[in-house]
Amino acid sequence: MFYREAGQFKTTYEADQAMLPIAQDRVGLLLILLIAFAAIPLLASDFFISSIMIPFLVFALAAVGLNILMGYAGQLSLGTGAFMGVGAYACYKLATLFPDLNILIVVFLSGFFAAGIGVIFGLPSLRIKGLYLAITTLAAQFFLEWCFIRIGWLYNYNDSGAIEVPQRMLFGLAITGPHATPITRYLVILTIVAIMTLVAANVLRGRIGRSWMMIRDMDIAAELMGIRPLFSKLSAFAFSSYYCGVAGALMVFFWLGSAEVESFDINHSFLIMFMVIIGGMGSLAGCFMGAAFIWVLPVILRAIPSAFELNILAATMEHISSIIIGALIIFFLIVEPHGLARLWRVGKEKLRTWPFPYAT
Amino acid sequence: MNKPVNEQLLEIGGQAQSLPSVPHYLLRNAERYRDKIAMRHKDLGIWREWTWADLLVEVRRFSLGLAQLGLQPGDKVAIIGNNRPRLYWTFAAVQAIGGVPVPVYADSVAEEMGYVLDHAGIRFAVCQDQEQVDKVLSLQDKLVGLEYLIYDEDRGLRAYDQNQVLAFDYVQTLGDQAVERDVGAVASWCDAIDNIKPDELCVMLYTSGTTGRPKGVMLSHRNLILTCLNANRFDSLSDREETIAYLPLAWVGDHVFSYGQSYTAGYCVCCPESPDTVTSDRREIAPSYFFAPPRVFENLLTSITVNMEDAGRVKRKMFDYFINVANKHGEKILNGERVSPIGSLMYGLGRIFVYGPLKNRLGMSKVRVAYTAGEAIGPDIFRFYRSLGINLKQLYGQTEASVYITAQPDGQIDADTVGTPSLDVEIQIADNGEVMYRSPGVFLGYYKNDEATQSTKTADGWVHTGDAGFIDDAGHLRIIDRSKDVGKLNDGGLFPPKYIENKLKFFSDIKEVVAFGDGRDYVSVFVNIDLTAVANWAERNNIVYGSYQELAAHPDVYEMVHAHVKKVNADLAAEPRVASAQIKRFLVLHKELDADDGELTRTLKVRRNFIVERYGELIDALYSDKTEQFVSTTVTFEDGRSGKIEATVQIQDVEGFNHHAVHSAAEVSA
Amino acid sequence: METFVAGLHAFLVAPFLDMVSLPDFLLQVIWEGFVSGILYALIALGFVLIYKASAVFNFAQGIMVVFAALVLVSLFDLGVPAWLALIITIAVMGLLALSVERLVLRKLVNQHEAILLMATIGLTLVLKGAGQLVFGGEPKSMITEELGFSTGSSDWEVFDGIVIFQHIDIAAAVIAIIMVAVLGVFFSKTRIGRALRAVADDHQAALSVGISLNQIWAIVWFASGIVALVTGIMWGARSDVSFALEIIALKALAVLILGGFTSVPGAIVGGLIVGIGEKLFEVYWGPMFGGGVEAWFAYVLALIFLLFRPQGMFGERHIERV
Amino acid sequence: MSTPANAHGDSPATTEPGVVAAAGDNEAQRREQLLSVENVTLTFGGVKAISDISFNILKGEIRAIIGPNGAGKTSMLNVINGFYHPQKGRISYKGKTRKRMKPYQAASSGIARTFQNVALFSGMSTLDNIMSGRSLKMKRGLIWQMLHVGPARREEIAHREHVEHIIDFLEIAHIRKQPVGKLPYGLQKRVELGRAMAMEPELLLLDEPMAGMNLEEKEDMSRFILDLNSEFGTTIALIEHDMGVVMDLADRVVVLDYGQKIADGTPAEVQSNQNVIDAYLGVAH
Repeated sequence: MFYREAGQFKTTYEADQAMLPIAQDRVGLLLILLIAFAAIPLLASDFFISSIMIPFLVFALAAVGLNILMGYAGQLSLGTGAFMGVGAYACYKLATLFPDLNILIVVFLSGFFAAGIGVIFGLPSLRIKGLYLAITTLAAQFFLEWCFIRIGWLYNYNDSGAIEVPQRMLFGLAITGPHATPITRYLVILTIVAIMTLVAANVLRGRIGRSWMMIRDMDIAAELMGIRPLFSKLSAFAFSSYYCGVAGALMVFFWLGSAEVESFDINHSFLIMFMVIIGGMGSLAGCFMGAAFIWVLPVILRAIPSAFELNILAATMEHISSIIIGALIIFFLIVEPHGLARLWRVGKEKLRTWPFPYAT
Repeated sequence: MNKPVNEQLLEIGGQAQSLPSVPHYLLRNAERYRDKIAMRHKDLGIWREWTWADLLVEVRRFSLGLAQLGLQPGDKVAIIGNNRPRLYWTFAAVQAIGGVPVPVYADSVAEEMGYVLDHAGIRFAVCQDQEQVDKVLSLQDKLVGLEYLIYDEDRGLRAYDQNQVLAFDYVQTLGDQAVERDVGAVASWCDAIDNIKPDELCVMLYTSGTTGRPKGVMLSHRNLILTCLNANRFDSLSDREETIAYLPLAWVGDHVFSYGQSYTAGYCVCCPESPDTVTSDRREIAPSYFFAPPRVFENLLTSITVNMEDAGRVKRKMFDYFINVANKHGEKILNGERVSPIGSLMYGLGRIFVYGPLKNRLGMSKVRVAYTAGEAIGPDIFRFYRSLGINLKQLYGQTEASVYITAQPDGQIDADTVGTPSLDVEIQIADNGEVMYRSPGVFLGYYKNDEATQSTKTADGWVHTGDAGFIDDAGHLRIIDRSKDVGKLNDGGLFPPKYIENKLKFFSDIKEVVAFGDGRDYVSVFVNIDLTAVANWAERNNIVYGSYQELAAHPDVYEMVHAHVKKVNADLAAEPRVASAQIKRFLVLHKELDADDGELTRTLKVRRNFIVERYGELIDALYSDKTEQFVSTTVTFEDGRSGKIEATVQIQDVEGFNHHAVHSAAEVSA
Repeated sequence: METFVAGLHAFLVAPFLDMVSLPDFLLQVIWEGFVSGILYALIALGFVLIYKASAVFNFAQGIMVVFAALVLVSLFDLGVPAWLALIITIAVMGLLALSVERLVLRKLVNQHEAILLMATIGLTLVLKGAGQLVFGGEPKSMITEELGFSTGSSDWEVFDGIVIFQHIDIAAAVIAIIMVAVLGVFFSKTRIGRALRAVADDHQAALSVGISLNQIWAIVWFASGIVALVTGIMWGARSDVSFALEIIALKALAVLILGGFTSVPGAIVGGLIVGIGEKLFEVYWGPMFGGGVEAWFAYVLALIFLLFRPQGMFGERHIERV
Repeated sequence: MSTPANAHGDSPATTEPGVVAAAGDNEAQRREQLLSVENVTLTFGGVKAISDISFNILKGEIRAIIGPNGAGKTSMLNVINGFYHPQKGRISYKGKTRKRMKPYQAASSGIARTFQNVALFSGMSTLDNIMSGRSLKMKRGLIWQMLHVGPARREEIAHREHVEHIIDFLEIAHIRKQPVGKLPYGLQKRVELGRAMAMEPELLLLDEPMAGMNLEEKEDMSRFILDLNSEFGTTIALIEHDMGVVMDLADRVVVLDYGQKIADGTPAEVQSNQNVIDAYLGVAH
């Protein structure tokens, strides 16, 4: 209905292949970016920024990572939490070993460690598919969790066993550590997430992204078209784990401030997976929708009792939100297995073909 | 190449000034609209664009190449294919060296095409693809003058005889070589254009008359240019228009809309990717100037209806509601009349929820002027598009007139008229009711057919249209029928069968109508119901029936048809010249008229004489006072067997209106 | 070089020397492993039952164990007699099976197995939330004695030492064996059991014999609900009834890798391998890694196993057609 | 079941391994041999899918492989493009003999194929599916892909253009942006052919390209196959059930039955071969 595309035509392949070929979509994205970069820092409260926006962005990035693996390359993984952990611990080690290195460089470097570990645990994917593979990623999850506890070197033998984020500056501004303001941290994360999402979108629409989807949709055909499964699957693992690793580093350095192994446990793996499922497998926009949904819904649920001045324990609301999210996952799988992103796409398609029910 | 155009002006009616030939306009546009887009073509997935400057280069290269191949002034060049830029360039390229382009219907079978190519005496044929090349080659024995075939798409053609079948590109490189050899070639090419005289033959368009062989209508540069300039002025068309070329090249309408008017106004013509993708290509381009024959609008409306049937209940309700709003107020708003505040509010909402999106889907969001012509358009269909806010208008034209005879000016729209005489066109109605016109667009004559020329065009330049019509009080022309088909009732009143039949056929329940009345006391009709539409209606109204025959004879169906006939009578009564042709008696035929039984032609037109013979007893009954008649008909079934259908067909009387009664009836129905 | 040899020695030789030097301790370790292996096997059995009949990989099996145990214990805490609590719990599991079939499975027929898996993950969240909401998050102790199990232990003197057998462990082993036997009989002798096997082989064929797929699903879910209850009782008797069990239950996944998704004997053998293996590894090799290796041993074992035999112990090699 | 020796003896058009000519086909004799299959035997767990089959494919020809269901036709294609590894026998392609070859190696050496049951990438559009056929031709690395500027973008555009020619060739412009999953079967087959074409193969293996099509679709597909063969000189080996189609398209036909070769020659020769007639009429073996 509001997508009136008549008169939008493409005179070059560049324009036709553009990420957002429809003018209305470009305007929409621009608006979202404006809100994210200008309106929120100017208007939102510290609580909103540090308890909602920052975690949302961190999880969205992790979901992008998992979605690359699960949604685009078709490889199930239950080890996301651990891969995030690898990124976080690597970032911590690098930051403490090389205190003078720019923290952003450290963050981006730490992703490579996660990518490396991802490739190692992705090796079985060459012989194993589907659920079997999912179980082997559990091995990664539990083995890495164990490492985070047992290898004291990883947390510099702290008594607490936790990693504490040191303060780091950028352009004379504290961007990590206790003195970094929420807005600074938010803007750093937002920029990183925006850039990395763009990069992911670029990769996904190019040769490499296509090779992942080929393997996902019909691996035999893909192989007969010259795709080498080894390279394709491992590159998906590497790429995905890189994103998860950076997300993990961001989580600790720009959100939590300190972290223990619990921040990277299997429940976080599941959390990210729910985001991907609810958001929509095979959709980058879905990662953001899923992350918003899964992260924000419980926050809202927790806020309900106080809003109505009901005397309900926080734990109780936690359980209720667990039930609701579980039920929603089932509901989504029944109604729209491809998640919010598909709902959005279907809705958009409806708007585009409005008043007709479908395109003719 | 930048030789200034010789501003040799033509004076017509003391106001319009023009250049002497169409190629002159190409030169002018390449200067005046240098970097403006002249043409677009969706090819290999994207829209390729040519500015007027590009266009000049492409045309000149091809033109020089043709000259290299020996094309002489006066030579005829056939153009065969779909709407593709290179075929349009061929027009100008051929005209530039004084040749005559002859576009040919691409879908005509080899034999038909052979007649035209032979009759025109073509030397070159420019074909779209292998299919057309093969067709022409198969006729080669008969076409003595044919020298070269030039093709646009090279698929499958590489292995053909390179001495005779040439690629378009190749001919263009011949042109380039000519320039390389002689730098002056470009200048002399421009000089040659300057030598074209306005009254020289510009293009030859073959009309496929309903009877006999096609005739080659010769149009001069003056014909085309003045008509186009007038048309541009009439609708204030400028170089900002965009239009989509999708109708046959050989049809005068396309030649004028997509070539003549584009060159004279400097607007952009877009060629679709393939005939299959016209709808989506139109949506992408969103033309501002659009032409389509009624059948296109009919099909579009049908597809809208069909699509909406699949929509959810709420959406359908909303759609119907707003379409009703549009019906009530849309046309008034479009015509700039006053509407109640509630009405304009609802129409505004409708614009957001229905009309705008609908126009967007149809690719008509930006339409400023849309025309339909060729045959009568159903008034409901016509009003539907207008009520959405699309400035759809009717025009009346002919190949012999370079299209424009009359057109509806903005704001003076009536579904039943075809508008006022176009600029510089004079109209008179002959004693037998035939419409005649005289205009700068009047053709030179039929090629190699003086006899036909003389019988069509009078010595002082009036042309017989062959259509009967009259000019109403508002000065608008109304066409009622082919003049040779218009009969007389015994009381002397006109009997225009097509006019009556079409009025009834515009009801979706009615598929076919045969009207009788010539030499009789009153008009009566056979009605054929539309099975799909009526079955649908029957289902909704819980009417049970076992067969077509049973449904056709159902009292409720009769009642419905009766109401339709009555409405037509009211319409007829409103027009004094045809008021006496009101339908007095009708019957609903017990079987569908069928081409297999010889009742229709293969193109599904009624074979009147055959029907008169076959159903003589029914006709007799219509002109007696019987209320029913038994009839037995031999029919051919789908599997080829034949059998008999027997039925007793009811005949009903319908009340007529006098002129005064009509006005009150019209008010009631409004 | 020397450190390498020493390391090799420590890894490949020393643990075995330790085993031989204290055989009674070895036996004790094996027994402990055996018992937890049985519990893994029981959870895996629940998976297998459902997977065989409906190709659903029931991730919620672990939480079903917790849930069943919690219902039982909480009912007793409310004053319901143990036997009645047991019956009510069975009824609750039946109800659960029915609602899962009605509300989830029926609507996801013919969906991809990954989607079914995720649905059961959703189910896990629902059960977990509901369990915590209704019964609270604190660990509870199992009503072992009330259900007629002995909590005592017996000693067995052997190799100059003693091996201790908890009676509840023996009961667990016996019950597990009985249950496997009952299931075996059920599958091969009863009409429903045979129908189940037919379903596992070919849904279409099963339908043509006139078996309702929906009924079968409800039955297998009920059956694995019972298995979950039994598992819950046994496990609860050994430790507490708590949600921590859910994570441990994930080890059954590794068991399935070893035993195959559709094989009952595979589940048993796989369970025992994992149970005994991880205990031995923890006790004899664990110290080298700083302990806690139980957490990942099962998965790494499964992973290594998969690399060499992707089709599982009892699976057949599958030929891909194009 | 007839023995291989018997089959060889009975069929007049049988060629010895390595010998290029098909009887009576002088033009074929002059042509270069592109692929030869020599004494290939393939078994699955003791069951012979193909036993001791030899035949060759000449450069630029259309070679049909026909036979009743279960004759081993698809297995033969699978052997040729490296998806199955025969227990015995040799395959030489472009003069090189190879024993084991991975499917992706076959692809990069210029062998493309389509599948009996359409194996499109269901989550992608027509355009992306055909683009996927260009995978091997694309070279730009990850960094360029990530930035999607400069060379990577130019490469993508260049390949898009190539793909557009294929879309034009196959007349599927109207479904360019549609997801393939919802297309009618006939069009899916066409897209699959397009995807294989995009690989610019030297040898194109078509596994029942016309299965499940109506007459009109079959005619279109035949036209595409013939044009593809004549315009681009692509060598084609196809499996087909419709004898009429095979007779129209193929230069030479090899007939398999129960994993054995029972005839080999021009369509006319094969059609009059008694073994073939028996096999098709279902004479008991």
